[in-house]
Amino acid sequence: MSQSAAVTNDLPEVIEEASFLRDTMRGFRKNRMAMVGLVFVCLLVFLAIFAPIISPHDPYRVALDEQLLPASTTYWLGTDNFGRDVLTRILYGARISLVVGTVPSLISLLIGTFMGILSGYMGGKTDFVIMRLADTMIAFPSLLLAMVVMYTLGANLFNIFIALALVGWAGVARVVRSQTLALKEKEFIEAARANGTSRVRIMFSHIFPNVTPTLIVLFSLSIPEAIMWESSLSFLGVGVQPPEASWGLLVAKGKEYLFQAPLVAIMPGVAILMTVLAFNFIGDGLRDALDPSMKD
Amino acid sequence: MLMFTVRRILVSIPVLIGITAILFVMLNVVPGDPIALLMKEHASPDVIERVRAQMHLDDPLITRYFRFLFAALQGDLGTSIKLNRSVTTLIMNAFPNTLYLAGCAALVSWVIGIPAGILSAVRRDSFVDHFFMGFSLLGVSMPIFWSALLMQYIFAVQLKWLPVAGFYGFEYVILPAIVLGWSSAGVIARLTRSSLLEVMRHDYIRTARAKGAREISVISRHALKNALIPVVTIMAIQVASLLSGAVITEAIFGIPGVGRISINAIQARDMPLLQGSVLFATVLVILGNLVADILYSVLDPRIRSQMRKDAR
Amino acid sequence: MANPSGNVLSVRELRTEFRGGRGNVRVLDDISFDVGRGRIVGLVGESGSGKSMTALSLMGLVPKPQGQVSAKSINLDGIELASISPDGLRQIRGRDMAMVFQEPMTSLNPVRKVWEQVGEPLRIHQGLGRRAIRDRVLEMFELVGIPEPKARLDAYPHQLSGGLRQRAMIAMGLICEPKLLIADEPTTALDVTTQAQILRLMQELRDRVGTSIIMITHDLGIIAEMCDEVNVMYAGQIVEQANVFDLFENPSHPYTRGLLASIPKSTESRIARRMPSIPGMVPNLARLPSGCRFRPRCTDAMAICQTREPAVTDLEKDHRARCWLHARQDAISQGEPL
Amino acid sequence: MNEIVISARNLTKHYRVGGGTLAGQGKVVRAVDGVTLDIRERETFALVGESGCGKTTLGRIMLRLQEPSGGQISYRGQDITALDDAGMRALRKKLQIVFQDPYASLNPRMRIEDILAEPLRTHGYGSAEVIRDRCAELLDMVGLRHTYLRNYPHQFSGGQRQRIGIARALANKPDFVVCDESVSALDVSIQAQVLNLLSDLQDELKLTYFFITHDLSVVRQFADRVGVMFLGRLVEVGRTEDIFAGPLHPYTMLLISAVPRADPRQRTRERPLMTGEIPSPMNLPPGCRFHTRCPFAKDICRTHDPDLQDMGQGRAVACHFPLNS
Amino acid sequence: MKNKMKLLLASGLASLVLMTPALAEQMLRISYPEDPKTADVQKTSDAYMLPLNVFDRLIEAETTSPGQSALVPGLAEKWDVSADGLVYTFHLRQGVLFHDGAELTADDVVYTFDRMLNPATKALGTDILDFVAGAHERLDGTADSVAGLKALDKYTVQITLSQPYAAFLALMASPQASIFNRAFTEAAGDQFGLSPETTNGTGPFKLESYELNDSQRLVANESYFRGRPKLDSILVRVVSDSETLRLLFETDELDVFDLDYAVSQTPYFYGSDQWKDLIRTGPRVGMYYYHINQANKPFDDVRVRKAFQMAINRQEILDKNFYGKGVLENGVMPRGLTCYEPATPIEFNPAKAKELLAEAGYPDGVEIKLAQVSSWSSKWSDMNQIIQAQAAEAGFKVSIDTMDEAAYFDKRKAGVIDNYTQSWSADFNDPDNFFYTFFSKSGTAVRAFNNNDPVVFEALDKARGMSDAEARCALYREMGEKIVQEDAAWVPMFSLDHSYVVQPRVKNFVVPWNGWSDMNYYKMEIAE
Repeated sequence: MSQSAAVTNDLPEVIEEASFLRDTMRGFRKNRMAMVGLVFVCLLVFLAIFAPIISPHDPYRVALDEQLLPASTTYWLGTDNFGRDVLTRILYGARISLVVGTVPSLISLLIGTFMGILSGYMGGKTDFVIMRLADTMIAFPSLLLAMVVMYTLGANLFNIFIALALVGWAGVARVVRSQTLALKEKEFIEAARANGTSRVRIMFSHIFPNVTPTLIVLFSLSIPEAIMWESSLSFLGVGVQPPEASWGLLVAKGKEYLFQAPLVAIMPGVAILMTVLAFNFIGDGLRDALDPSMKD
Repeated sequence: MLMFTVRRILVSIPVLIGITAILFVMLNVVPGDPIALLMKEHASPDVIERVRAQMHLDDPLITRYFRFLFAALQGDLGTSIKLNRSVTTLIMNAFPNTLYLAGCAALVSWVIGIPAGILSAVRRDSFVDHFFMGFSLLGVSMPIFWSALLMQYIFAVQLKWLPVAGFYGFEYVILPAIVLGWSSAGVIARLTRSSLLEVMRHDYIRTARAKGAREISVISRHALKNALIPVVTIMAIQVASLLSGAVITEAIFGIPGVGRISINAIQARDMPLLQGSVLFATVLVILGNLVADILYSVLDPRIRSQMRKDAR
Repeated sequence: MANPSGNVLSVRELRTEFRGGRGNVRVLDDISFDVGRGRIVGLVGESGSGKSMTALSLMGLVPKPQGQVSAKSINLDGIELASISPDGLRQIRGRDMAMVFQEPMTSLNPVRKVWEQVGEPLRIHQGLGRRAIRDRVLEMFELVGIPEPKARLDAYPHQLSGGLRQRAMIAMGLICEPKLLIADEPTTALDVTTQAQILRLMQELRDRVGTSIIMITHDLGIIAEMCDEVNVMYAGQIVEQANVFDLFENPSHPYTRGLLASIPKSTESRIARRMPSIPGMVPNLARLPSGCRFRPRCTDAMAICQTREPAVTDLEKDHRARCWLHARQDAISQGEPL
Repeated sequence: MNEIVISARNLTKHYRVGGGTLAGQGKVVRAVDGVTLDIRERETFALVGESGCGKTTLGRIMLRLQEPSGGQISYRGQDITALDDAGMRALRKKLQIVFQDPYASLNPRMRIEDILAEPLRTHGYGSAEVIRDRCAELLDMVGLRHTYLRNYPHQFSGGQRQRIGIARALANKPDFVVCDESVSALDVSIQAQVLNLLSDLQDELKLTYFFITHDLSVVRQFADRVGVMFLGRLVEVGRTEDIFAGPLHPYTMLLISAVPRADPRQRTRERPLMTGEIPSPMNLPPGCRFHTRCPFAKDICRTHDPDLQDMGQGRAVACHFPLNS
Repeated sequence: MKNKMKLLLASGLASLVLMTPALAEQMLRISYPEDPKTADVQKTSDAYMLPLNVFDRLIEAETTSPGQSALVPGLAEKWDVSADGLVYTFHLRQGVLFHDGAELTADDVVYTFDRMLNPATKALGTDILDFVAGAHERLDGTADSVAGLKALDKYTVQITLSQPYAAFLALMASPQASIFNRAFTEAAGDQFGLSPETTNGTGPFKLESYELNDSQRLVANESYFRGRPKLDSILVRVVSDSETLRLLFETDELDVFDLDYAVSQTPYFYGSDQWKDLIRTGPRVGMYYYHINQANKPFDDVRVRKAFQMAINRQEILDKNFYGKGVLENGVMPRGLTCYEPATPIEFNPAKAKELLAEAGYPDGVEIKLAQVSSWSSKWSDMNQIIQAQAAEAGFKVSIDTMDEAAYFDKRKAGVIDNYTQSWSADFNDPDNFFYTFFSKSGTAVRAFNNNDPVVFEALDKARGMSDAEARCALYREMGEKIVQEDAAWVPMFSLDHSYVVQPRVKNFVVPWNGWSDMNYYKMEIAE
């Protein structure tokens, strides 16, 4: 005992408490584009939340005297065909986009993670059934599936959540399952089994924490995707309905006036582009920092 | 190989059955009567009842499902309520247009995506890399309906180089193919780049260098084939998704393809047509995955011989 | 033009640094050694000691731009590699100086046939046609003892066993009849029985072809079996350099001694289960201790070891150690590094 | 003689690879093929063999981390192959394992204290306080500072991680510990440290070790008894000194002679070398599974598979023509 | 499929040549907002372009001047009506040939109307034959033929009505009354009208090609009984998108730009020096309106309905959203319809509306729902959004209830929709087309007005059979006032002008009397 314990002597008293989170943040902060994205998204979230305070205009007010005004100091991006301030509409649209970006992603992440871990860890019939279900969902062309769901349930925001979650969970489940399969072979899982740890506990406290980095990356990358889906659905008229201000809808509506007031159609598109870019930057940055193995 | 393909197809069967079932249930529990829609203002209740009975819409769901499944197996996807034509015929007539568009778009995405990805990986962190990756990310991040609008505005309205919309010849397909191809070029370029970078980290690349191979030969002879295996498989899947997913592009550019049919079907609530077109698109995706799997195994000798062993 | 000393390779003051986020890390420091014609020279050390990095530095395969190699002189049979152009070095690689890696599975390209890969140096350096290359590869396969060599030409790497793959790698290394073969842990991934076969093969080839070999390993057993001269590495430096017999009989550096002591002795009957061991662990190269790098783990450490890096001391002919224990008294007092 | 802790009777583990539901049944791998073995209290039994011989699978089966396809395992006379899940979980306190890979065997997302506390909590060791104290005690026991409890595994070196792995295995004061290549991944100097630790702990805690390794030098130093495994079979069992002094099975002999000796003076010795490759466990040859590579193979070896025969003095060998006899 | 691919590539090259606007032949290029789906008018209720050009009717409604029409002989040279108004005898023109060369006979006419009433046909516009004796029995399947349809000889058809119906001749001029060929149509079965091969009429143009969702091509009928049309061909492109439409028109890929499909382009064309003189405009005999469902709260109270009428600034919507191109309407009949006379104006008075609401028990305002169909043109949602804003002043808290078309028709039929907007254009020039559709006993239920006013019901039934035109018109005007002012059952909004912009080479473009986009192109010309 004495000699082995002697090893202690040349060990430092305390090892710097470097946490996983701090390492990640360090890696992330070094990525310039990711930081730009983060700043943009924070700004957007702020603007979206405080839109009513920030904007002097009412997004739903109809002032037919002020139709399609060009950009001015009062209306920075001009007005639409109802005389509504385009910038204000875009800010309110950000609310929808941000909610649509996060809520369905969270739902599909939740379902997908649960299914993926269950499928990967339990194996056998459970795995077979879950994976065939996932295969089925994945084989549906996403936009069409979303459209079919909207067709079935009707076009509104809540149903977009359902449609996007339905489209999204299977992909998550697949990734989580393959990670679970890899983790399952890891010795620390076997160690837990050797200790008599129950299956449920292994899934929750051993596998789940190890898939979280992947989940964070998946989440960050599914946000821009969901925003795109929503805007596409709304553009096609099967998504958010007027007078709500969704960016896709604003483009669809604005393009009727493309010649008279191009900003009305172009600016919401720019908003989508910038937001999606920002989230993609963040997602790429997170992936590089958290889980380089997940590259595409 | 044959065994593998056959087995792979057999595995798709439960998926297909699942798909038809989900689709059928989703589309058939919808509130709102397709007949009422068909007849609009002119609908009187007794006429509706008559037509419903004629179309067997008052049978139980399960009966209708099996009738649909059985007919679908024989290539009969039913009759469009709104267009009064065979759904199969409608889809098969529209498909070549979609195929043409998707083929051109895929070509665009490969011609741009693969070289851009290779150059970016080789000149990692250089200006070229940043440029191409920015370009790719832009392609991935731009909503198609918006970039299509922009392209139409710039190239058709302002510059008058290309026609705005329609489908009467090659020049009509250029803009939609670019719009559609750009977004998938982004995916291809990013994948090519990361795959090549990943391969370049492998030991056998070091081996090739240790043999004294020139860098260009290291990339072309040793890295590229390995790096393109995942790219090629993604390409196969992407063609399938282009075929099934050109909905928005077809709508904006007025291309009478399968995507357009789905949109019309949704707007018109033409249930058999929607059912048929979605099923068709789904089969395309499954086929795409199948082709991807087969390509993968053809390209990778490790899997190839594994399959040969399994088949024996 | 032969090196007058009769050495195929002569390395002087090789240094390799890695640029990283937190400053530069010198992974190799003051590496100097010679490889005699037809000799097998061992580089031995634990993981992280820099033995593989030495090989990569010689081959010019240190990943750029993070890795920077500099040397006073690297003389490969009359060619000065320290100042050669990257393309010049490329032409040397595979022709005059070849390398065999640790993992024969990952070191071969999975999607190309074995003969193409083994014969590639011929295409690169001698511009041979496919037919000629194939014939030559077949000869090499016979030489390295691959059974049914003809049938194996068109195999893919995954169709060969680990031992055969490593034989193919050796064939690839020797196909241009290089002056020097660097074998980086060539048997670590193999089972003992296969290892014994490969080691014997390498000895035979040295005897028959006359290639000089640098043998990199962490296994002192392999050193004892194979090498003529040994360089013991620790934390990026060579700490002891000797003829293999001298080293095992008369290890001078405390690290070498500790290493030898901690090998389980399979030849002697078991006396006690407790084994002598070196306490502590290998230092992080980014945070080296002051003075001697081995000092925190050294049982013989002195005051000077804390403050000054030890100089290399010649103990006898061809036996040197980097340790204050053996330094001349005046060198210690003057504090002059050698 | 000490009491038998673990007794294995005719253990087998067969599994199928390749082949789905459609293209035939695939191939059967006979990873473990009829192993019978007794391990006694406080001894170190080393199981040696080359990669793919089934030694790791055997270790896992003995703890029922994998289910055997056939045979029986008893722990102190109790048949554990018959236990249900709950019964087995309770017994896991007593049967433990230390893994090979110090990097894969600790959950990277858990702090050291959670890693050590988990087995304690699972088996209701005591209050949170008691468990915390025990964790600190365990770290002390394996020679690490208990101030490290709040750290994560990646902050430790391979040797330190292996100590943590040992501490985890010992948390519930087990009886029988499988060490699966527990020092193979470590550098020589660290390897010695860990072996010493294991040795000290064995004395102190009266442990029985089932020591799986491919490294004969370690076996010689560390084990009381040795079992040599070849393609799913035990081919020779005996006391360490006896086996090294005079191997009875040709495979054992070849194995021992293949190990390079850290003594340059011995390099000129005559060494028989095994030729060719080991057959795949999917495609076992008929007769003795070693005959294709055996320098002494005779006709009977090609047709009849030899059983493990007791040679007396705790020695057993599975060979028609044992050496030295 | 392979052949089609080749064709496509070939046409790609060909069109490079074709693209140049130097058109040797007289081709009219027009657009259609969605695929017409069929030329069989018995199967469609909204796409009349093909029927109007490929087929003829016994009688045609010809535009005489903007908004004015006259019934002129079509396939029937002349007709007699019995004194009791029950028996109509049509004398067919002789020697009229179908596109396949068959001659038109009385049997074809009988067949055409019988086919419509045959339940197997699943025809839509059967209401034009509602008053034909035996029509209902045939529809119900209780009879194998229609008692009131008879071919007296090869060129004479006799139609007997079950009760006098003043608008019957006008109905016979509606597109639904297009005449088919028996042999051909029976052979085509349910494929009739779906492709050139299965389409056969007597009209001035033949259907030459039909690419679903893409285009139809019509060519001149050389042997048209009125003489060959001036146009050689008509290319109809399916263009759903209003901006694309304008782009196509401005890049000279279309000859006619129908502003109805792109209202938002109105100011541009009216303001453009290039185009303003090329605008052809005419009144639309049709109107926009809001339905009010009296079955549901709060609209069960006439004061709330009245308040809603007063809360809407119709002039502002007309001016701003439709660029003032139209007139406000206050009755049930739009301008241009027979019997039309200006009705009592509805006042815009939010203050008064608020008072009325308070009287009705809603002093703090009231919540109402406007139904809206998601797939419809955005002009509807625009109107709803404007009204949402306008009516707020009077205390209406408007929410817009978006639904898809099927749900909409379903709910409307079930009477659970409170309020919705639509427009109605005259199918035939008679007040019955408006009054009976909306306010008869069945109409008011189906369309979810639930204006169960027995006085109105009785009057509308009576008017159908009245032969005294003057008295009939007076009765309709009286009912109009009652419905709008007294019952406040609907909110008439406005009738719009229908404007087209045409390329300079388009000659003889006449805006149809009723303001439809669908018209007959027989008389049109293309001249450089």
